[in-house]
Amino acid sequence: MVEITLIQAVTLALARAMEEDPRVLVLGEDVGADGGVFRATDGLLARFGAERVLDTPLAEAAIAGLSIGLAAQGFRPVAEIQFTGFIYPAIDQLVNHASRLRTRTRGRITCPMVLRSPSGGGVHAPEHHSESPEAMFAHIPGLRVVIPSSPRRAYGMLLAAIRDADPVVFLEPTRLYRASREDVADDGAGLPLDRCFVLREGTDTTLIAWGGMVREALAAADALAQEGVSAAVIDVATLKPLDAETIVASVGKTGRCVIAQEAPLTGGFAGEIAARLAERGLMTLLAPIERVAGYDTVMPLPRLEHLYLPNAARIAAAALRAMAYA
Amino acid sequence: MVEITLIQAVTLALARAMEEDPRVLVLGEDVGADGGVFRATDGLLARFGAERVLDTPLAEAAIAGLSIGLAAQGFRPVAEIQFTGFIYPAIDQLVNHASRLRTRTRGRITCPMVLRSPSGGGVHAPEHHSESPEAMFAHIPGLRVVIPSSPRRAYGMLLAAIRDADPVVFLEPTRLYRASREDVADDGAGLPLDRCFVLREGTDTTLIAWGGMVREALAAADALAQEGVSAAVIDVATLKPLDAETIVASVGKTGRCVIAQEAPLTGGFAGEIAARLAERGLMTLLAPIERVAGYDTVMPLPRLEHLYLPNAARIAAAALRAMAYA
Amino acid sequence: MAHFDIGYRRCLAPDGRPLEALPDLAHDAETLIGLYRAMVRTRTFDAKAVALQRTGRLGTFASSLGQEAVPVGIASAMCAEDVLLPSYREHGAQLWRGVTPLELFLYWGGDERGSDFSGPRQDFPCCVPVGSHAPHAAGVALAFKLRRERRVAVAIFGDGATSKGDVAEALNIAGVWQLPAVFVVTNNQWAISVPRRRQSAAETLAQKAVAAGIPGEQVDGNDVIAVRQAAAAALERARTGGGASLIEAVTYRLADHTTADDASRYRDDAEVSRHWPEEPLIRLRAYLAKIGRWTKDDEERLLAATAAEIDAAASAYLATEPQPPESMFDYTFARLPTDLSGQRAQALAPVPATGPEPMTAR
Amino acid sequence: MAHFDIGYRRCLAPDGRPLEALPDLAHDAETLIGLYRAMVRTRTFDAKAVALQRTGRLGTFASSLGQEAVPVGIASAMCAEDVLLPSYREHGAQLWRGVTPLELFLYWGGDERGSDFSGPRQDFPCCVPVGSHAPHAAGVALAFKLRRERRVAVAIFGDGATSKGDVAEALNIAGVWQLPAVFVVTNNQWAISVPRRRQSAAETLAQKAVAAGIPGEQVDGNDVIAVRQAAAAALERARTGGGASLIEAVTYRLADHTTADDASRYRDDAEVSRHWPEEPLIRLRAYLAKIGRWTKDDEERLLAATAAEIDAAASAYLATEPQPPESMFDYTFARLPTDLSGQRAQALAPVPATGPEPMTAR
Ligand SMILES: Cc1ncc(C[n+]2csc(CCOP(=O)(O)OP(=O)(O)O)c2C)c(N)n1
Ligand SMILES: Cc1ncc(C[n+]2csc(CCOP(=O)(O)OP(=O)(O)O)c2C)c(N)n1
Ligand SMILES: [Mg+2]
Ligand SMILES: [Mg+2]
Repeated sequence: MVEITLIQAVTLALARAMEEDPRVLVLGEDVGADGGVFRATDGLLARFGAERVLDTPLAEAAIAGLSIGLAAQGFRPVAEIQFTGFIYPAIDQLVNHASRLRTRTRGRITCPMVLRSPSGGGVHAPEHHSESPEAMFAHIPGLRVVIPSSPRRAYGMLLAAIRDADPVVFLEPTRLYRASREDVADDGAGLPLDRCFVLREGTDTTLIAWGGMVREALAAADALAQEGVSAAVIDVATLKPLDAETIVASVGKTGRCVIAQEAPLTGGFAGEIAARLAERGLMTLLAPIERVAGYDTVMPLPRLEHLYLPNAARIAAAALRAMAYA
Repeated sequence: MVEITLIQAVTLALARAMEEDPRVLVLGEDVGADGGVFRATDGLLARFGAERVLDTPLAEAAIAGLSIGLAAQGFRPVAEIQFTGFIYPAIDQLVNHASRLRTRTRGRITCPMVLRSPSGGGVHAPEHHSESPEAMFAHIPGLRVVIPSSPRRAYGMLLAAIRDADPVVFLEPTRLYRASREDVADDGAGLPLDRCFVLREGTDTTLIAWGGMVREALAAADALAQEGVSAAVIDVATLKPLDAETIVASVGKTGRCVIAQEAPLTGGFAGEIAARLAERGLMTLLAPIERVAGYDTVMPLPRLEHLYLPNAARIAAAALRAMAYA
Repeated sequence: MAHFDIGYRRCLAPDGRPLEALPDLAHDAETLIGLYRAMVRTRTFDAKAVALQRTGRLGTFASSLGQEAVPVGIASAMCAEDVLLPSYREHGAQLWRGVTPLELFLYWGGDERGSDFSGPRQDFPCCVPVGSHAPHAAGVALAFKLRRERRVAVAIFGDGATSKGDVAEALNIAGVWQLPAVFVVTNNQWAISVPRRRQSAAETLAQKAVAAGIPGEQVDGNDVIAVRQAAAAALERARTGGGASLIEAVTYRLADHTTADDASRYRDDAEVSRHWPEEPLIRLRAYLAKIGRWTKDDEERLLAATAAEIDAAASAYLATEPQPPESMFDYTFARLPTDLSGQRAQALAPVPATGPEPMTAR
Repeated sequence: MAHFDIGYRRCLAPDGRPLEALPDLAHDAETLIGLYRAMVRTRTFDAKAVALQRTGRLGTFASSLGQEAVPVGIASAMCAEDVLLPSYREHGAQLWRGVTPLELFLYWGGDERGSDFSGPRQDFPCCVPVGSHAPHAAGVALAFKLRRERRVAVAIFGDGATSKGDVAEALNIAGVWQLPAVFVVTNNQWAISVPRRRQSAAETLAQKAVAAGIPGEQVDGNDVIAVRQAAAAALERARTGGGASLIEAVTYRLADHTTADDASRYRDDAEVSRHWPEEPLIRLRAYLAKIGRWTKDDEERLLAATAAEIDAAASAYLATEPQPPESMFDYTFARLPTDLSGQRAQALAPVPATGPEPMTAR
């Protein structure tokens, strides 16, 4: 067991999956000799060869489409889209094909593929390199949408995603790639793809987050503890299918919640979670459901990025607003 | 003043806009001699000529991209995507360019374009012809998302969309194209693109819908009236920017609501509306917020389509469930 | 400096007269009769489907009238273990490969079971989003190549599809990776109302191959012998490691785009009439008659047998009960997620639902 | 049958020796000196930007080291009223057209004002999503054509971009509508780590034009005279109603892909060294020296002047205050919608915010 970063955990899981299942392939732009622009596929070419680690031409729609063809033929492609800002040309293939081949053919042809992509801002990246489009994917029936926020969860959930019989969009929060280290046992154990992770128990409020916002939620919980507020923290981790039970149960206990998302507010996945709570947990709520989100503006270029990104302070402030209720 | 259908109102608005502003162009697949597969552009080629009504090659990404180039140059392109099932390849252009040219260039280059597309199911169409992806677009900063549900609103909102200085995705509910007729004055009057329409006042509950679901909501209100329940009906009409005030105000009065959307439940725009209510109207709610939506499955082919589509009965049933609360 | 040539292949003149040196295939009457039967069967299926649609018993349907030589010529050159990725107008190829008329009726009647082919289990279902299956063919071909199987992926799409980025991306990848794939453009001169010349300034659509660095060839798409020859050559090249290629089969859409279309809005009847004499059945029948291998009797027997088969399939289709409501849910994922099981239960509960509306729109 | 030829254009050998008959341009020393100055200015800007990035004062930056002849050659052939649609490696073209070094520093420093060009007001900002600006060029060109303006849209993108569907779609449309557009592929042999030969099996990238039915030509992209000649011809054709064309300028990326890249992971230093002798500045300088129009003194004066200009721009950049927070909102729509004004107020309220993190990642 070694202390590794989230990006190293991704690499570890890819290597493990390729080791244990010859059907697993890695493909994408610069995944070979370069090892991916973030080094997620570092060393895989040397270890598994050019027939299992494929540098594709620069064509995202085709990367998704190729993966569909491979998956239909029984391979387990794990494709990388270099940044989520470039994933949009692949959406057509995801909506119209990957997510519905099983249903269209009554199970005759299936599509066990993973589309990985670094996601989110906070690393002072150029234009189009800081997108958080997870809500778009979470709206597509037949797709799983997973966003790990720790090395261990990245390892276990990526393994589970690769082993899953259906297509998974796997978004990796860029800003957490090297943000911290954790002991990760390379034991091949997958983590469930239909479960939220309760990272911290609490009694006064529930902070709900995913991806890059999980770290902020944890920091907010620390800050709140200083103010005497006990905050539960939930990493949603799998947006689709959503584990509403865990969320509803926690908010049922605390009566308050803050949902944090980095994406622009309107139409984001925080809305879905708020709606679930408003449907199922309404009667236990003591305060309005707070959402802390990016603004409904294009994320600014790096110089003002910090003004855009939701952070621990905004989450804590929202939680305190909610505490003001009964 | 003549009684016309929604699709005729679209044609009327297009003709009016082209008449009054030489910068307005219509482009898309089969919009010329064919007049569009639904006849939205019927007669425009004859009237305005081939330089203002352009049949494009079959390429949706390019249709959006062309429109961006035209708009940047001061034209007002109104592009048609033949069905929303084929709009996905255009998303990249919408997210990465149309919606952000203004912000990227600090207003130097702008993008006044309209992307029209027939949307939604209920007409026994082939695969991929019954999509309701409005929530995806409503999540994109810098874009307006409009869905008219009556001939008059189609006319006025399309005119406003064409005149708007920024990009608008204009989704037309296919099933309403010829569902009813209405007197529409061809007076060139636009309708606001930041306002919900209260179609019916009510005191017990608020039914919130857009597109094809508006007709179902109205029918549900009729059915509820029979049961002695007074239901307000709101046509959201412009999803983005959202007129939350009107919705919050109505639900503030009724204390209950049902939000109906044809799209799959999870990640749909009903979630956003529910979240707004849960944030701002929570304390006035008497019952959980009900969403009536498509299931999180691929819409079935026509033979089972009716089992998938939300309808007046499901909306009314949800409203009655809510009535059971205090 | 680089140079490219795009060839053109034709074996029979429209009146069935053989041109130049005929390939061996043209002397193999049994095979030709098989091709002829398949084209007649396709046309019979098309006619029945249109009739069912017109009487409200089938959904919107895309007929392949006049284009039968393309799907039949291509499919007949394929091996069973190859994989076909059709668009929506290749019933001829699907039928040849063992998709049943009943399955096709089900599909076009709005029933997913129609894509659960009992025959070619690995063939892709119809692809409606134009050109979007081209990258799948590259993926399937890549699978074959990686497994060192001597199999080929064959994608068929229209002239309109050649304008789509997906097709260009797929051709390019198939080229650079030398994939065992054959891409077929059925150039039927129209993409709904857009004529071929307004789809692209390229003199031929076969030259889309040049951009990908793969061989491209034009063939008379109403000449089933030529189509099959071209396909056989491309398949053989792909199967033996020679990589991908593109075939443009030049034909003509004699029917409306679909049953929801009214082609008279955008093209003259006269143009259609001009193309009738070139249609593929006349041509092969005339040649077979010329070499003494087809009689009026043969024709009548074939038409009767084919009609009987297709009518029986139509009856079976009409007698097929719809799928149960839970079928909406049960193929979304391999295992139903908890979050969906609630919705499933809700859908199965005796909730009020309006009945199906009549089949009308496109 | 159809035939296609792709030509190749080169005027100067790498050592500056003139080849065959030189175009008139080669005898116009003033113009050549202007081109040389522009290339030096570009290289100076690039070097400064890399230096700023390395010291944490600029964001990720894409250098055009070694490729300067392409943007300069192209831009210098354009008219002021033409519109440039660059990718992210065409500072040379932007500078030529009047984008200021300060604006470029601002852009790469993460400030949107850098794309509010004071000079070429209609030029597009850098396009980062590869190839996605090609359709914009078609749209801009269509606007010119419809208004009967004698203007041309010029899009520049890389070898990698030619694999993107957007580019194929745009070329095809520009072809069929005979649009006044020039598409330029800067083939610098690499798309990050993917070498040209693994991007496409096409022998040349110029032949992507064949698929669109437009002229395509390959040119030595390190020979600014040849690039400018090719551009002038394509621009003239476009301007006079002859439609679109494609130029492949063959050059070499001497730098890492960006400051976030480490090219030693995927290519040999030896390969890079082999290409140094072919870079465009040496070549034109040698030619100018040969014809007696450039001395060591001229060179030193130019370097000093250019360094002074770029350093001053860098200082001005470093002294520029960031935009106010409300700038995030004020360009989202022409008028701020109500639904956004609440968010704006919230953002402007003295909420606790963490400070900016240091500039590190790509
Ligand atoms: C991506 C996409 N855009 C639009 C459509 C609507 N549409 C269906 S068929 C068609 C024309 C296709 O023409 P072509 O490729 O020549 O094939 P054909 O119908 O002639 O067989 C169009 C525009 C679609 N199905 N997919
Ligand atoms: C659509 C898209 N996919 C991926 C990327 C990430 N990326 C940035 S540059 C690049 C390589 C581009 O190569 P090329 O087109 O040859 O241009 P060059 O960088 O060599 O100038 C990639 C993959 C991107 N910017 N856009
Ligand atoms: Mg066609
Ligand atoms: Mg390159």
